[in-house]
Amino acid sequence: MPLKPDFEPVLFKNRRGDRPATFDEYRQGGGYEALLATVGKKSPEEVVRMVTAAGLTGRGGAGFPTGRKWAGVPASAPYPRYVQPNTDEMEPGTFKDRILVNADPHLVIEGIILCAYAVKAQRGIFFIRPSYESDAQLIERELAVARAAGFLGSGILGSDFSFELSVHRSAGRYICGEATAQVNAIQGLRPNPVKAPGAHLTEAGLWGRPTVVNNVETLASVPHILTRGPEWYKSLAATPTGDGTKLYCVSGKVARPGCYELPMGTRLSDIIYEHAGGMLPGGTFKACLPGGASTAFMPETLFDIPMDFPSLKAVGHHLGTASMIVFDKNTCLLAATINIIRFFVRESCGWCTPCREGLPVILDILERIEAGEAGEADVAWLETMTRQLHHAYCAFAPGAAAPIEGLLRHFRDEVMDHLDGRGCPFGAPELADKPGAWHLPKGGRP
Amino acid sequence: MLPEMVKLRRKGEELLEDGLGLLRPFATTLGMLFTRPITVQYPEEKRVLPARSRGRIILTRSPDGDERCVACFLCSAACPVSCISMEAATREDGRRYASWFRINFGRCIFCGLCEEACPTLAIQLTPDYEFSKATIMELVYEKPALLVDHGGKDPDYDFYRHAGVTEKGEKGSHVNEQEPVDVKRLLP
Amino acid sequence: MSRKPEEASCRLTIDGREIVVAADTPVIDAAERLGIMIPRFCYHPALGAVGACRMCAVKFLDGPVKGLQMSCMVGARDGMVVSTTNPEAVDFRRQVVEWLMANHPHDCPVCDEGGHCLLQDETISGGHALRRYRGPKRTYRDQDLGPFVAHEMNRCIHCYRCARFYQEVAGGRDYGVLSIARRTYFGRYEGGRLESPFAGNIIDLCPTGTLTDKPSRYRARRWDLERGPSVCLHCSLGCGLTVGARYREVMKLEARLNPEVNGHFICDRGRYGFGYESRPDRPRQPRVDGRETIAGAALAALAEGLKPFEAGKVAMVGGTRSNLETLAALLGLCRDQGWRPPVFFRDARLAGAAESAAAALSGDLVASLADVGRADVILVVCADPLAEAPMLALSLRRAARRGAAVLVLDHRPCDLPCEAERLTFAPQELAGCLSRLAHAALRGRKEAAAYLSSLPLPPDLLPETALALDTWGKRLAEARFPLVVCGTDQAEPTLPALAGGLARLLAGSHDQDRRAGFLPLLPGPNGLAAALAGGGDLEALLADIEDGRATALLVVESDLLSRTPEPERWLAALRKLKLLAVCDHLPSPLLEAAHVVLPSRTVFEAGGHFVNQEGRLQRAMPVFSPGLPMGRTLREGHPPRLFMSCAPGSEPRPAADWLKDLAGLLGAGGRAGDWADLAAAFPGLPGLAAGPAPENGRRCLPETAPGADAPSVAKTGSPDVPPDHLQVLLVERTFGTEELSCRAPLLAASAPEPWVDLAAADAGKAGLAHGAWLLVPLPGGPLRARLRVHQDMAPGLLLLPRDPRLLWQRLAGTGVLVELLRLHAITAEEEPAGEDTTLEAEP
Amino acid sequence: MPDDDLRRTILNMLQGVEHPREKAVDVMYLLQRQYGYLCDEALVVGAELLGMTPLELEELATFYDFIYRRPVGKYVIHVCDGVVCWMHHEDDIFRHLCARLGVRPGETTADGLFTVLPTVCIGDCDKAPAMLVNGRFYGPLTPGRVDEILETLRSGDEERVLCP
Amino acid sequence: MSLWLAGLALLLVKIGLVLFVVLTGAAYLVLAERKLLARFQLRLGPNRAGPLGIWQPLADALKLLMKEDTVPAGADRPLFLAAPAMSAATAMLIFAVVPFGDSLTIAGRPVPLVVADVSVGLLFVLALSSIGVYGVVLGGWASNSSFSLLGAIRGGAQMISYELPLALSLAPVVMLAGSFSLVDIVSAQAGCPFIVKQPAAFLIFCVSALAESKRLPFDLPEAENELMAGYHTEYSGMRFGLYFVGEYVNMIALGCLVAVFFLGGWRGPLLPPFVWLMLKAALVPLVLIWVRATLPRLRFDQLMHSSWKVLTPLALANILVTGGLMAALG
Repeated sequence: MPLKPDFEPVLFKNRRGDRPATFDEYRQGGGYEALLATVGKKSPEEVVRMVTAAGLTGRGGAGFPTGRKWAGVPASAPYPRYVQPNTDEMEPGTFKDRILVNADPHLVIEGIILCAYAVKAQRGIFFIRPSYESDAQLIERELAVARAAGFLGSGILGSDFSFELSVHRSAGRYICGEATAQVNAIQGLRPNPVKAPGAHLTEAGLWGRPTVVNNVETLASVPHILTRGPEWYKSLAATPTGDGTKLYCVSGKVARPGCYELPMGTRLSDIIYEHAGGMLPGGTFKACLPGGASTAFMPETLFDIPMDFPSLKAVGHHLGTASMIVFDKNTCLLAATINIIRFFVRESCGWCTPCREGLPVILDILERIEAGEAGEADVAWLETMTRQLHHAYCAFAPGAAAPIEGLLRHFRDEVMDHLDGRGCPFGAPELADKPGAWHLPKGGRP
Repeated sequence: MLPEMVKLRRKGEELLEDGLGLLRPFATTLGMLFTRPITVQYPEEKRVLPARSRGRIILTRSPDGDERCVACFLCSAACPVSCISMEAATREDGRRYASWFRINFGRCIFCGLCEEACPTLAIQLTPDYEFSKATIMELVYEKPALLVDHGGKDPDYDFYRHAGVTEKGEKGSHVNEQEPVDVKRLLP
Repeated sequence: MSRKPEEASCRLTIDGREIVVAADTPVIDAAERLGIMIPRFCYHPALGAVGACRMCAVKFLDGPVKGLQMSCMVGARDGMVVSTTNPEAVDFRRQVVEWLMANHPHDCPVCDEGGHCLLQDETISGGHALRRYRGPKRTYRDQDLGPFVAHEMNRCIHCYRCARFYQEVAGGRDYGVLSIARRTYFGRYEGGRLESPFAGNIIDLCPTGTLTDKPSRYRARRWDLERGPSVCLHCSLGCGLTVGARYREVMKLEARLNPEVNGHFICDRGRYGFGYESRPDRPRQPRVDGRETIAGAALAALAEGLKPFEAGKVAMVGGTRSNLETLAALLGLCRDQGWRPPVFFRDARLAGAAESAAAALSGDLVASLADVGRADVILVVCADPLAEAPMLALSLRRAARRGAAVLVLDHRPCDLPCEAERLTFAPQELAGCLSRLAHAALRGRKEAAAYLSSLPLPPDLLPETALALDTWGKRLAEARFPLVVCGTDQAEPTLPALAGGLARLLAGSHDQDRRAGFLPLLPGPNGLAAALAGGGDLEALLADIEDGRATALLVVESDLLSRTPEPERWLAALRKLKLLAVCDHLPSPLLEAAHVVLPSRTVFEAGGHFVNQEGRLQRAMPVFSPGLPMGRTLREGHPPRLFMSCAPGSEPRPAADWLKDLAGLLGAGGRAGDWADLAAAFPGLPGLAAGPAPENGRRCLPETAPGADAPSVAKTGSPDVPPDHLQVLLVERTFGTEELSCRAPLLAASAPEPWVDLAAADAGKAGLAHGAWLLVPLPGGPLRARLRVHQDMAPGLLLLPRDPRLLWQRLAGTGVLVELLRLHAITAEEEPAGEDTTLEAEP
Repeated sequence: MPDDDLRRTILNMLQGVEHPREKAVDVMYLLQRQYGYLCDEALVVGAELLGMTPLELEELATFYDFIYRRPVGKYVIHVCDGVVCWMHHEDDIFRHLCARLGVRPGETTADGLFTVLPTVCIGDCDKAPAMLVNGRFYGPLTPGRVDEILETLRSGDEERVLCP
Repeated sequence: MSLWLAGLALLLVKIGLVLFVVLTGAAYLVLAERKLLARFQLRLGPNRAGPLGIWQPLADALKLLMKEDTVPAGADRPLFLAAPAMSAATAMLIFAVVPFGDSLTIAGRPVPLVVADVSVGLLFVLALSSIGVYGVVLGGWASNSSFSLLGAIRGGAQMISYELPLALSLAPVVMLAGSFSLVDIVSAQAGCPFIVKQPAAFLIFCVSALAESKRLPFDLPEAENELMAGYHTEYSGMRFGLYFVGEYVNMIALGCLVAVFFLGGWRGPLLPPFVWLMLKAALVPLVLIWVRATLPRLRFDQLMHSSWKVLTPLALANILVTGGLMAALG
């Protein structure tokens, strides 16, 4: 299904490919108009209402309605309040935030300011991963420009709304992407997720004050919603269940991997064949991870599914960050799963037992299956353990469970082909390295 | 037949059966009287007892000659007659051992529970049963008397090779162990 | 998001049984109340829920929460139906154990936790016996965490209890969580002694053998220990202890839960302050004129020896570390024989302060340690909690973490494990400052007029300090639950009464549900009882002995010579005595001088009752029968082969028994029952008449203190301190100064080196630097010690710890002044060598 | 000891910050830049400046991936081993790199120039396989391209990564 | 006078002879039992003292004599010391009335081969067996031990219960013989032993006598796996030996009584009467040993049941039938 003829990119409006859009370019394209039209003119409650009406869902992976999150800051909550734009983006296969920030930094900045206005925040902390050092510098540079233009600082646009935005560089751990862990990280504590019964970050986050944590892609949509209205934004989607546009990252065995802004709900087949140039020569589509490493493998049978949160949920999958990692028929999905679980083993924060102790045990079993050292009882045990991962402390371990579940649900035969001394049918039947030592995945490569 | 008769007859049969049941054993025992006795004439003839028979208790050594006993108190806890007592201590190299170890064979019932409880295979029962003494105090055995210079029934086992504590070799050098964790390491 | 208004209580069903609990009680606690022990590793009632171990999973069948959840993380709500035995939950818990065991080493036999290990229990009760994980086990290198805590990181199951306690509860900053993922490591930045004086609690908390008790390492299994409840004697707080002894030797002490006193924890002074009971030099044999004899003969000799003296010439000295029975017997003996009133405190000032504190206490005002955690503004006057009663510091931290303000008014550099506001004044100015504060707090209160008029005049204050005092006063007046803590160790005699009066008036302000508390720190575990009993003055007694007005002296469990700054004078005086009898279990030079020595039992062997500073009567059980430790009776490397009905060295008897038998020999009248005895001996503790105390003790104070509203305050003049002179004060330290624990080999061996304190201003004047070795010219000779310079300390003072390793007895009396400029640093070459070193050869 | 400039920079950075701990990672980065890696001395200095104990800072330092608590080379080569790069023969690149430099993963070359570290997905999946050298992305990689990059790095001075 | 003296001498000789034979018999009966039991259990039995262990009884006796004679603390000393003797003496006294043969004529005088031909010999025997209970009950009671007391009570109850069928079973014998004298009873069997005429009485007598002897399966008073050794738990040395002697003498006595009452006493062809008696008497202990090797111990309720509900009614019925038949047959 081709794009609607009148579709034009929203978030990537100013994308140039070779360099970021400058402040002036952004202004020329109607940038900061939303801010000008909002600060002092619309009430914060109205902004929240519009965002709610637009049905904007969080783009960080969970798909939580942004309007509801903002409304979660109690009117009586103490000050200062914080906005925490999340650019930690360490989900394997995901790079949309980097592309977005690199394409149009001011769009992101404007979105953050509008969010701060809506929740009456005084300070924003732009949390960014260490690999994106250049983007951190870019943001810092553009922040100075925005500040000079009076869009940041005290008394923005002559109103009594003051907002400071600064960059917080992380030192790199996947778990820092989790909102509560990120709050800890910014405070200079160990970035463990925190789950106190009944407590929300919007009530008590950074230093016990209300804090709104949003993905930058989510925030970047806000200026557009405010300028062109919620209805327009909602109509951008390709499906009635979607909202606006989405940055889809496509990587893996496709001809043109990259980040594409498409209407929310574009079909998977369209994304791969229309936009990402189809499979690499010689490869046939086998499966894809629809939203980064912490989602389940989607088999060929779901090739035509509209890619939005509710549609995927309906078939037991998860859109996540909408970062499609595409595998072809020459790849051993078990070996791929081992790679993914190795990532999760390494990045676990070490807080709860299923994640810290369970994942290495699961990895050990997977490696033994890959090496042909396992039997059916091990697969059964693996299945049990994977199910138990859902009772872990935060969403990290369930995320790790997803690819294994997808593997066992859709590619069970492939797993069974490894058992009882047979080893990997795709690659070298070498013995998998023992866990614990540093090792590289072997076998199963295309 | 009348029901009473049936009952009576059944009763009679039961009685007969009971009576036979009473008598049959007599035949059995009588038969025994004419069977060859199995007695072994002990001091002159001696049976070779199986290795697992439960006689005198010993403390064995690991393959490298160290005392296996780590004074974990499990044998004394398992002993139903409380005939084992000891005191644990730390050797200079950090190894746990029994500074003294006493078995009162006057009390011992040779049940073998201590051997079952022993996690290091240190305490073992031997087939030796000929150690009666004229004075009861001589039945109180101290460690030097209990300690032997071999590994007993499982000579190859060395608890410390599996335990993971630093008595034998550094951390990570035991059976099926990873390198010790280095909290400062660069690899993720 | 608004939350539902919470009901006060809710009804839920756990395993088919209903229970009503307060809403938001963790389900795991609700189940425990039903007697259902849900397995747990990370959850601990004192640390709260963090949901890290995932062991307490239960299935919520119905109600507001559904599915498999951690019972520690879910607060109880109406209508919950919980199953702890649901197969899904059981399977998950079993899987958690399997995961934890995947890397757990195979070293239970050499692990001291074996036998009382939570992981062992859960593994065995969960039926995990076969290992399915075939991979290699993770290992860690261990750290040396000092003399008390052994570290065996391989055994760690990462429940985070230790780090949470250490950092959050105890405020320690040198032990925590390192690294990430499966490499997560619990330890210090680098090996070394754990700095927090509460570090020992992580041993109790650790559910496996990762952190174990080092002194008792490899010495006994839990099942072999003779264990019994006891009370800590190392300060007046009376924390609960569980004693574990084996082979006639205390192996280890553990914290005993007493919710109103110490909660789950104790300080390291309490935990490691044992060992004096098995010192080789402990007196174990009765002696008459230096010859060992049997009990009956020694008593007879003493009774005979006492007969010639007229009653007025016989004196008794008691100690506050004795149990209530001993004190009662001692008081009874003095009363019945008409002897001089017994002396309990080391000097008149301390006796005065303790008595004024005791007089200010009453049931409606006194605060327990748990109350400290509930208070919102806490004024600490003339007390150094960490040094005098460490667990008070922990309670202050608990209060501070809940948002309470801690205000400290003291002359010492009090180190607290929590945020506190501090003002420092010379000790003699404290009463005046308190007066200023009280005026601000009680301004416009008619009923306070009498009290306010009795207060001393405030000293001349800097405007900002005056303002700070006024603010403090206002905050106390506005507080919901103000609490006043007052020390007695350093206080002027009237100060505790003033502080108590302030607390009483704070309680009586505005509204009904407001309360206030008063918590004095008293000298010794039975300081309150001794203070209530009154008694004589030790200095007067000394003078009387010197003048021959007292010719016979009985000293019961009090170490005169090493507690007084004038040992020489005392020794000379003792030589003039015609009869000196000593009943004690501690070795002291006094025993050498005594004509009759009656060895007494320690609290571990005799037990007894103790009344802590809040009037709480608590019982220590005798845990083992006295005798030489088995380790000291070995022959040829093993215990002797002997059959005896009693152990060698089992002659010591409870001091109370010695005294009662002595009374019998001296022809005392018939004796009533024990409880009647005690009640009669301490009319100030009416609760004693009710008989034995329950497990967690019972308050015995009168409900109201008559006439405590308007304390009669004798105005005290401040001593004249000439300019450029320092007042030498003897102070307590957390470790190494308290009477019993300084004789505990463990603490003696590991206590930090004794140092003297000087305010930065004074140090600057004298040109002395932090850390320098200092030669202090004391009247009795020079004293050498290392100097610490403090910013937050009142000037004009030189603080000297009562550390036996320091020859502070050269002070020769109290109220000593030294000239500031005569202090001088000594060079490195002079340092520890030389005959005059500070360190006494105390084992 | 850190030079006075660095000390001043850090103190400036902490000036007026309500919660100095917030800057812990930034301080560690600064110290790491000066010392080459976060050595014990640097950690102790950093902790002191931040008003933390060494343990408290170590809790953070050992948590993070990009804080090096062991000596590293001038160029720290983070090779992505995410699933996308793995699919594109990342392990060949990695082996090639290790073989070319003669080191094992996590080790530094004898000349102190290069340290090879595997790292999680670096967000350069559209150019897989990719690697990150001192903040700069390189991808898609082939063994030949790796050699070129090494050559360039060897010859040139380290240039700081700059924003586009 | 000389006649009287000669009579006395004769009496002493007879007593001496009887005691010698009985005690030696008892000792060797112990050996026989041990040997036989061993063989029943595929063992050898005592074989160390002398060839085939023939000196074992001597060794045992010697050992028992040399062992310390202990009296437990709190025991009733006189009773404790006396009780074993009572047990042994009553057993031996039975032999006073057992005829060993027809009268001999020595020096023209008829010498009855019985120590005392008492006209109420049978009653004497019953009386002695009743007195024998005292040895058990007093010994157990005097020991001041729970085990002993329990054993004694059991023993008392058991003896009383079986006394009745024992006595009743002998009534037909007396009826047939027309005399209580054992000599007359033997004489009455000149034609046909009473076992033929009174098989039921024979069985009842045997079972009851077995119970009286407290041997398996009726050894409840000493049931060692419940009561250590029952009434003689606290005894040691020769006092313990006396109980032992009592038991084995009793066995021989039983043998003699069975022979006298039912097997025709000393009567028999060819062999001398004494030998006949010995043979008949030996038969009973051997059967008892066999029974011991075969049957397990009864439960106490079974014990009581068999006495009161089986043996006693049976014995009464036997009397009636015997009486009826005698009346009918004249």
